[in-house]
Amino acid sequence: MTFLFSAFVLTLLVVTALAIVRTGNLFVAIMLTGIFSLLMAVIFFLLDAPDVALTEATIGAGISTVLFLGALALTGEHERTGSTNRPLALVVVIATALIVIYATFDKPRFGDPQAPVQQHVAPWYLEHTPESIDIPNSVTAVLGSFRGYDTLGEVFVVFTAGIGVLILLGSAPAMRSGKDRTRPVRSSEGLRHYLIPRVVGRFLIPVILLFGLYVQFHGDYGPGGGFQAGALIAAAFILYALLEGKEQALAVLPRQVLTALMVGGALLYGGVGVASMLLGGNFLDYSVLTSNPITGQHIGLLLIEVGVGATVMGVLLSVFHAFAARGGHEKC
Amino acid sequence: MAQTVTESRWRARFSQLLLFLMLAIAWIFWSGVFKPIPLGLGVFSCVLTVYLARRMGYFDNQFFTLRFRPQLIGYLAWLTREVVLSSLDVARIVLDPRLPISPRVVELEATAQHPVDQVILGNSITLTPGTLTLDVHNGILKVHCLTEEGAQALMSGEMNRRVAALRGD
Amino acid sequence: MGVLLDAISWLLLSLGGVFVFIGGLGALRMPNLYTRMHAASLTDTMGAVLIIVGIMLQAGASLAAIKLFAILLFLLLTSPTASNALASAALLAGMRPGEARTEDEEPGK
Amino acid sequence: MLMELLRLYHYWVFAMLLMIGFYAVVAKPNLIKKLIGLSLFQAAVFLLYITMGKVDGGTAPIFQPGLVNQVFSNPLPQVLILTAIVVGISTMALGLGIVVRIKEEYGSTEEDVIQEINRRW
Repeated sequence: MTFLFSAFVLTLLVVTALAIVRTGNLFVAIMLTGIFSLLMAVIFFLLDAPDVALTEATIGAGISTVLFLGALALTGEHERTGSTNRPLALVVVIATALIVIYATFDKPRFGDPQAPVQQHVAPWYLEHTPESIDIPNSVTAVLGSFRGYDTLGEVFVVFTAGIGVLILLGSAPAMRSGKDRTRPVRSSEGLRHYLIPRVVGRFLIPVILLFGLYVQFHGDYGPGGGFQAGALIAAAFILYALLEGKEQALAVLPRQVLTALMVGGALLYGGVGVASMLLGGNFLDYSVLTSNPITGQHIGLLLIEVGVGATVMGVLLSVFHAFAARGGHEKC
Repeated sequence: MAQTVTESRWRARFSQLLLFLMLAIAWIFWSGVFKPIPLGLGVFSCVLTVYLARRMGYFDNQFFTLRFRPQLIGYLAWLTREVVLSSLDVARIVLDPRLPISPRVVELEATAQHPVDQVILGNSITLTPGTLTLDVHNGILKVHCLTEEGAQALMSGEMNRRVAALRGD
Repeated sequence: MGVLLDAISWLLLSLGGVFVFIGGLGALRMPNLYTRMHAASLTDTMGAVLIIVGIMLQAGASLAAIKLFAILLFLLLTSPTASNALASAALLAGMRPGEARTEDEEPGK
Repeated sequence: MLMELLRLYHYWVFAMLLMIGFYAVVAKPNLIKKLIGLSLFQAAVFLLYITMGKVDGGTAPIFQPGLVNQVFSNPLPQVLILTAIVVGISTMALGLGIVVRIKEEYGSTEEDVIQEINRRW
């Protein structure tokens, strides 16, 4: 039964992807990518990956749609029709697809417990999570502790990408800067005219914030953790910015605070590693943080998850504000 | 003058406490883990959320406050009945091979003055299948109705009256 | 008792499924965006409520049931808001309710 | 036999999504469309990893109190993809930033127009 359902959703996924590529209107394409991400999240959930599903739903359907729309407001909605050397591309694409499909016949059976992927390190992780870390969610255990180096690297990639966007878009566009400063704050900023989204959004924002913090601090027990929480909290602030205007949002969390979150999160993660080295263990070996190794692991995981959450939230919000600050006055 | 200032400040304090309690209850139901560290983090999260809400200006004016009123339960029961009836109605229209629709837009003036009540009215109209709120502005609701009868039922103003009665101070 | 609860729960789930199906059918049959949204609201309200209440009966008295109830409240609050936002956006984009057909709709279908 | 073929459906969808995304990258001249295609390509890879981690009769790799001898799906691909999604959106934001700057300098986001301007200079 589940299999039929996944086959249905997978087919929808392919149809949506085709529609995304075919449409000439970029706005439509971006809306369809939101649907695509939601379908993808459903598939991930069916494949026993609730952590990944949560991430895909918040990032793919929420934040990435907003970022793409922010960029679209600066570049224009319509794609020019007619594409270059289409027949050649089609031939290459279809040939490659056939080769990849041919290759899948040699893959291990779907769901085979004896497949090589399941034999390597995964059983070791599952076996050692209860005894050496003692938290229910082994995804968080692998993410934060067994493969802490990896995650540190990813956090720094996110951080670097954030810095890159700020450098690219941070400086005001050359000729417009003078005009900008004198521009009065328009009363139509945000969605002031629309009563229903505004009132309901206002009611929901504290709930979303609390839910983000809940996801942040319950990564040990269920699906969740810093990556998802950072995106959720950023989504709450983006909602506030859309409803009340970006100046209001910047008054609540100024740019300096966002930069501090970005830097502070990455530093906190690295700092925990250095602290464990100073206490006589290996880099990012949390067992030495307290006298009891398991409590040490818990505290280490909590701290690095906070670091991850702060960096992700800081980067996503900084990027959003960088796009919004460049557009805004050209819209409407 | 000084009297009113302190009074409004106390009212803001009270709303903050209320928000904190609501969030704390939500946290306990979501979490279900009663160890000291998660509970401590829960208190921290609720305080942080209230602080951020204060920075967002939630307690500066009473414009958007939601207050629980006992009349709400009676209203919800009435709304449920209304939703079920009109759902069956719309389902009948969809399944009818002739598709007997006569869409039209009507304007309705909300009797309720408070913006939150107007939002409740607008959302109740949308929630009922067959009627769809297009826009709410300055107390005038633009409503798209699927059938002529639906429009007449709406204009007879029963829902409008019931929502206005919610704020029976 | 358990059997009775199970039967009620399955009845609610199937009824919800029927409403979702009718909503989808209506969205295909209706002539333009606004009337389609009327049909789709069947899915939003009756469909969602019946299905979630059915699952709540399956979950029994547990934290999961409370979480499902929270999801139900959230849906009842957000889905009319989303419908309203979509309708205002369509109005803002200049789509006249009642007369015009959507672009992708061939007349006389 | 049919069931065995159906079991490969996840992989076939992976192949199709991969190639749909790739087609958008090579054949569409619009830079934003290229980025959307790239994100489809990325999503296809995510799907492949998560599919490979699935174990028959398994559940999400979260230990439930009181249940023993459960079969869990592989947590490792999930960890890799979970971080990859967030890294993906950050790099996508960087790409969008570059597209916005290109638009400001060249006045267009179409690849051939930009190449034409470059050739003239």
